[in-house]
Amino acid sequence: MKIRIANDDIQSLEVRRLERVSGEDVKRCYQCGNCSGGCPVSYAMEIPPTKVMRFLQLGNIEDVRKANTMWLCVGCLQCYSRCPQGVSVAAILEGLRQEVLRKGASKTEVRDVPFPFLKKAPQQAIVCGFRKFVG
Amino acid sequence: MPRIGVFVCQCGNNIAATVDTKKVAEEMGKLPGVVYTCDYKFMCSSPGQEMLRQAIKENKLDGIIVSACSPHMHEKTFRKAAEGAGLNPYQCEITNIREQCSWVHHDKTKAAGTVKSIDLTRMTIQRLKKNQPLKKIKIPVKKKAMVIGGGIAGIQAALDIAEGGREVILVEKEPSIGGNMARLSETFPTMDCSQCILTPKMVEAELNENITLYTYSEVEKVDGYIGNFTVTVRRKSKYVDEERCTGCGECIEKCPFKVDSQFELGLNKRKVIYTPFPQSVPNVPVIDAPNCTKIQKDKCGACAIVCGPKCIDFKMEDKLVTEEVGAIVVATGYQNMPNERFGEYGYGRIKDVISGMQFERLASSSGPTGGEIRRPSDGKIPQSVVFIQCVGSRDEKKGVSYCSKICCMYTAKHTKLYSHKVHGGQSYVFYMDIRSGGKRYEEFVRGAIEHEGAMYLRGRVSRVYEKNGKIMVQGADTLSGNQVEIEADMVVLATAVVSRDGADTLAQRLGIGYDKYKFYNEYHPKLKPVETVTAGIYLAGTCMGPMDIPESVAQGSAAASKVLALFSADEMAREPITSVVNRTTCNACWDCVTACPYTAIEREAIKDRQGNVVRWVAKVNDGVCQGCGVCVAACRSKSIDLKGYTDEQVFAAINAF
Amino acid sequence: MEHMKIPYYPGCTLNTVAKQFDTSAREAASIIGFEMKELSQWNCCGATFPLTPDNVIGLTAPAKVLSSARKEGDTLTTLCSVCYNVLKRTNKVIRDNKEKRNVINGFIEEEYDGSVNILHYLEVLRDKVGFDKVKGAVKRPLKGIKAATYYGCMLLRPFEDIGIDKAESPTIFEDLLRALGAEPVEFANKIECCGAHLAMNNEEVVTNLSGKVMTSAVDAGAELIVTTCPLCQFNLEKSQPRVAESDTGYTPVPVVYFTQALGLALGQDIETLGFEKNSSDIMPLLKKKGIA
Amino acid sequence: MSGHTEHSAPTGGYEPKIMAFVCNWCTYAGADLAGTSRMEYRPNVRIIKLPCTGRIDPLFIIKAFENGADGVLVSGCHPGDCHYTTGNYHARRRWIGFKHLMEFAGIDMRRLHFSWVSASEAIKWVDLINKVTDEIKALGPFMEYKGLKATEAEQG
Ligand SMILES: Cc1cc2nc3c(=O)[nH]c(=O)nc-3n(C[C@H](O)[C@H](O)[C@H](O)COP(=O)(O)OP(=O)(O)OC[C@H]3O[C@@H](n4cnc5c(N)ncnc54)[C@H](O)[C@@H]3O)c2cc1C
Ligand SMILES: Cc1cc2nc3c(=O)[nH]c(=O)nc-3n(C[C@H](O)[C@H](O)[C@H](O)COP(=O)(O)OP(=O)(O)OC[C@H]3O[C@@H](n4cnc5c(N)ncnc54)[C@H](O)[C@@H]3O)c2cc1C
Ligand code: SF4
Ligand code: SF4
Ligand code: SF4
Ligand code: SF4
Ligand code: SF4
Ligand code: SF4
Ligand code: SF4
Ligand code: SF4
Repeated sequence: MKIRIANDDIQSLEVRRLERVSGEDVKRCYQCGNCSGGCPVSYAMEIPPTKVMRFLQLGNIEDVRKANTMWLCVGCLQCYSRCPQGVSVAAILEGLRQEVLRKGASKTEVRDVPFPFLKKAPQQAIVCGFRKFVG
Repeated sequence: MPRIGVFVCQCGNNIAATVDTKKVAEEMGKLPGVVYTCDYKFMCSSPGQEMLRQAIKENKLDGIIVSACSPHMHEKTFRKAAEGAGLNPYQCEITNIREQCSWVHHDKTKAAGTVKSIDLTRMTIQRLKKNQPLKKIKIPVKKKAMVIGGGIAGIQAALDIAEGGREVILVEKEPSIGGNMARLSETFPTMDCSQCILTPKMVEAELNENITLYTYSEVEKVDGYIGNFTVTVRRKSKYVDEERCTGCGECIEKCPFKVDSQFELGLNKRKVIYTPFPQSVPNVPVIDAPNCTKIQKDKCGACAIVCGPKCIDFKMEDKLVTEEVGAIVVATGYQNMPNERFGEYGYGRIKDVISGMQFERLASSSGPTGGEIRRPSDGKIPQSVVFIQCVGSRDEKKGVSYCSKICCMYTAKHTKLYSHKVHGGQSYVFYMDIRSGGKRYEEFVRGAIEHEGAMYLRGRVSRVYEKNGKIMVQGADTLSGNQVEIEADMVVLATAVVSRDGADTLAQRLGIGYDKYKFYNEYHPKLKPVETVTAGIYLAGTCMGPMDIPESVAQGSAAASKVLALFSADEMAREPITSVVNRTTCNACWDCVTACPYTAIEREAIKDRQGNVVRWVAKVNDGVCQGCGVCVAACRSKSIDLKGYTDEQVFAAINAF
Repeated sequence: MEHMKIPYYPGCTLNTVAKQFDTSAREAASIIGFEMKELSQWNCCGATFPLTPDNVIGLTAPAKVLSSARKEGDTLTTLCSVCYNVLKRTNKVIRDNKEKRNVINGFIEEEYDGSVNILHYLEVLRDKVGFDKVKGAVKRPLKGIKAATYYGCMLLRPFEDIGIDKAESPTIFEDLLRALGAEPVEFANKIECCGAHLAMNNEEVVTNLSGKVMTSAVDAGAELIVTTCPLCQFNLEKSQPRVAESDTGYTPVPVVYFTQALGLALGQDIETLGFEKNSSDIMPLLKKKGIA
Repeated sequence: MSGHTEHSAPTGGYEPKIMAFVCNWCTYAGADLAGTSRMEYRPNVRIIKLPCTGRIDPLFIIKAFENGADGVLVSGCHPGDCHYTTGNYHARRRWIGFKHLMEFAGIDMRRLHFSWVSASEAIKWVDLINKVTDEIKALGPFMEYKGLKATEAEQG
């Protein structure tokens, strides 16, 4: 893959907006890899956390949006907890999810959730799941 | 009425081209108190200076103004000339009509330049009228130095000062000098054995007649100023008479109790009466009192029984000694950040997670394993070792934000030592960047990778845990973009270099500055790298920040050369620009004391005949005061003033505006 | 210690599918000598602390809980780690961020200032009661049981906001189990995630993460896993059969709430501990250890 | 005794009088460098050299205005570069309380300028003087204190 980089990308307004929503500064990330190293779901992510940060630094928010990463993040905060720079990739990913959900789109429709699950699962899982996946 | 002379310089055409010097002189002649004026082509030339001296004598001038170039250029010249004619040099003032007038106002009609020159000269004249004769401050210098800290930096400083023919007291808080370097195995970039190059220096320090070693000692109090420090040193009780001890080691042999060796970082035990390591200097054991059953419970006493010269004294007490020295070199070094702070790496929980310094001990031929790399848990030779760099360094959140500078290099060194000692073993290094600036340093690291087969992985480790008897290291390799996991037999943490516990206390005793990490501040990071803001106190080595041995040694030598330069004259002359307190009006608010950046102001008790304190006043220590004037502006009762820049002088200049 | 009444927030899950967590805790409290006084008025806390700071609306639900707690005392205890996390973090925002406090108070039409002290039940036991006292009250020591104390995420992170114990090497949970007579085991994934809300749409990830928690516990010798959160409890129990299926070397172990273990040790009637509501069975283990 | 030589620019018109208090180590040396580099700037400023900006007493400034200054400039080393390590911090800390005093004394704060000029910043010095001169010029003469000196002289 080749990424073309232009001034407009580096100064991307969309990334700035994401920074505002998430309260994070993507420049703070110095690409140490700790978040990818510690993220329990990293193995299943199309773009692991460290790379998410790099893509955003390069202004390549499009590829990050297309990846499954944000929907796999469990919000465990291991990334934030161990990031030497105090960056919360979790907040960035939440910001990306919010972008989608606030527009009313959903990752998972309520009707897709199996009924036995709804019946047996703890309320908190359902409430939280709705917050994370349903617009 | 004062008798003032004004000399206006033309500087060839440099001034005269845009300033009417004649007019300036004429105008000044009209001012009260001005009895002589002239303008001349080159005031600083020999005839110019001679003319000035003549005029002073002939006209009995008691003050002169030279309106010429910047005082930074010729103030000294003219003050010296004035002194030659019997005038107090501080009765000579310079008006800068070249850099401030002729050279910056190019108006050929000479209007602007002349007007400004007249104004400036008039202001200087009015100021001069308030001048007081001043005398250079002469400070006698005691030509004996103290070096605090006996690591390689301190040893080097002491040796160089001694070599220069001056006496030195080397104060070391541990039972032996040597510092951290004594722990190292082989040293980058040349891989010479640390002990082999350090021991001769330690012995030299012990044998040099000019050096007095105070080991097991700490600085308790520092008074005085450059050339004249009085230092109180606590010589902790060793319970062994240093003078008589032959260093035979019988006592150590016979002591029945063992505790963890601090020197070996817990990898080994030592006796309760001990020397930290075999090559200790001085080779005199000390008793670790809290662990000695004789001292604590009056049982045992085995060491005293076997000691031939009978030098063990369980009743020995600490001694306070006072030393008068002219200069102090601080070389108290560094320590490593406690690894326990990083719970994710399991240090302290997982036995085979060790620190870089512990690895040095494993690799050292005089270490607990005799130089074989064996892991602490079961003594097995590890077949794969993971090295984690930047532990605590470059970590604003849980550690320190700076780079420790040496760990990239020593980690590369560790991989080399490992590959030499364990054939077939594989080392892995997690790094963020490789920092190997320095002569032959990059080649050294490349060598570890290309010739010794160390596998470098760019990324940080997130956690270390145990699984089926293996140590699992989970991290990222950011170059491939993936999470990675390695099964290791041993993990080595390259922990951050930090300042010593208690570094701040010592700094406060010395009156030197330190940064937020408690590393000591140099006067200027580039141009005065071994000086401190406190004149007469110098720095060397890692007490200032992370550095390696070559740098520490260079700084030791640099500090020594500063000390020797200071000691090259019997007294120091200082500009008399210092503050004075008006003792009658000072109301002891101590605002000046807090404001002074040099802690030059002391509290002085005024006593009556019976010796009762009736009042307190501020007192400026001329030896310490640098003449910044901050105190003057801080004093609300106008009780302190700066010689050479008194309120009167400044107001006179303003009023003449 | 005189009779203590601590305002208590059960949260929605403990009122329903995790009822045994709630009842065992209340019962244990009364044996030890304090009372968990359920808030007279409460609502769901939202079960997620919004990670984006611009989402102030997400804080209103927990803020409402906090402001009703304020009316009933100056501390509030919870059992579920998620509730604890959400309430404690929200409380901190309200306490430290004046701007957000005003917005939130505007929404909930209350004047709450963040002055309630949020304590997890574990903290009550450690700091208010004391593990020594708990130990003294033990009637049926969990002797010989190797227990894995599973913290999960929400009880510990983020450390700056929660601070119940050291983020990477906590001991509060082990200390409790030790007081109860059990032998806590050190296992790799005790502070790693179980998969959390992915339960809703990603069984694969949940099985993987919960599986790692359980296999690392069992590998370390655990015979029992103890939890502090209904979602952890659910994910672990639900994944266990699949983990056992894919990993033939794996022996399933019972998973219980820590309050159930507590009640057991305090000598509570086994019937009342609600073990039947758990989907794993603790009875064989208790029989084997001669505890029941 | 004051005897400011009234002067006007070759072009005629009002020329403000500006007093500058500068530190010896940075700004004074910076101004010297402007000289050795033969840069040109407006001739309205009269410098008083002090060891450090930390030496400056608020009264110096008030006195300068009393003596006919239309503007006052204070300049020293950059923060962190002070020759006396922290003297300029003291100065800066003092300005805060001191601003109120100035305002109370009826001085338009636009007439008081603070700046940092290092020994190498000749260009900055030149630009600063030109800028300050133009700004003060635009404000016109400082009339509030005019005559104060005279009255004082009569009385005392
Ligand atoms: C793992 C590791 C490997 C390294 N390998 C290398 C290498 O291969 N090559 C290399 O060039 N560098 C290496 N270094 C760096 C090297 O250790 C330092 O550069 C060097 O030791 C610094 O010497 P120093 O004298 O400044 O400080 P120190 O060695 O720390 O000496 C300071 C001395 O002062 C004493 N002291 C402290 N406080 C007081 C007090 N208040 N009063 C009296 N005495 C006091 C201490 O006891 C100590 O003896 C390594 C460092 C580490 C951590
Ligand atoms: C682009 C660049 C930017 C830099 N920026 C910084 C920075 O921001 N901060 C920093 O700390 N460092 C910086 N440096 C590094 C800095 O320039 C050097 O560290 C420093 O100038 C070295 O000084 P020196 O006296 O050793 O050598 P030099 O400056 O090279 O001086 C050597 C002198 O010896 C003379 N000489 C040579 N041979 C003979 C001879 N045979 N006989 C007589 N005289 C001789 C030369 O003419 C010269 O005057 C920078 C370097 C570069 C290239
Ligand atoms: S841990 Fe932090 S600094 Fe490191 S890669 Fe992740 S976000 Fe960047
Ligand atoms: S919060 Fe999300 S991105 Fe961060 S470690 Fe957990 S799962 Fe990974
Ligand atoms: S004294 Fe200064 S101005 Fe005069 S000739 Fe010498 S250099 Fe030039
Ligand atoms: S008296 Fe103390 S030091 Fe001596 S042998 Fe006994 S325990 Fe060791
Ligand atoms: S036995 Fe005596 S002489 Fe020998 S080392 Fe011990 S104290 Fe010194
Ligand atoms: S020297 Fe290397 S290992 Fe040490 S802190 Fe700097 S970059 Fe990290
Ligand atoms: S002039 Fe400066 S150094 Fe001297 S006493 Fe005053 S504040 Fe301290
Ligand atoms: S500030 Fe002035 S009055 Fe106060 S102690 Fe210092 S000299 Fe005395």
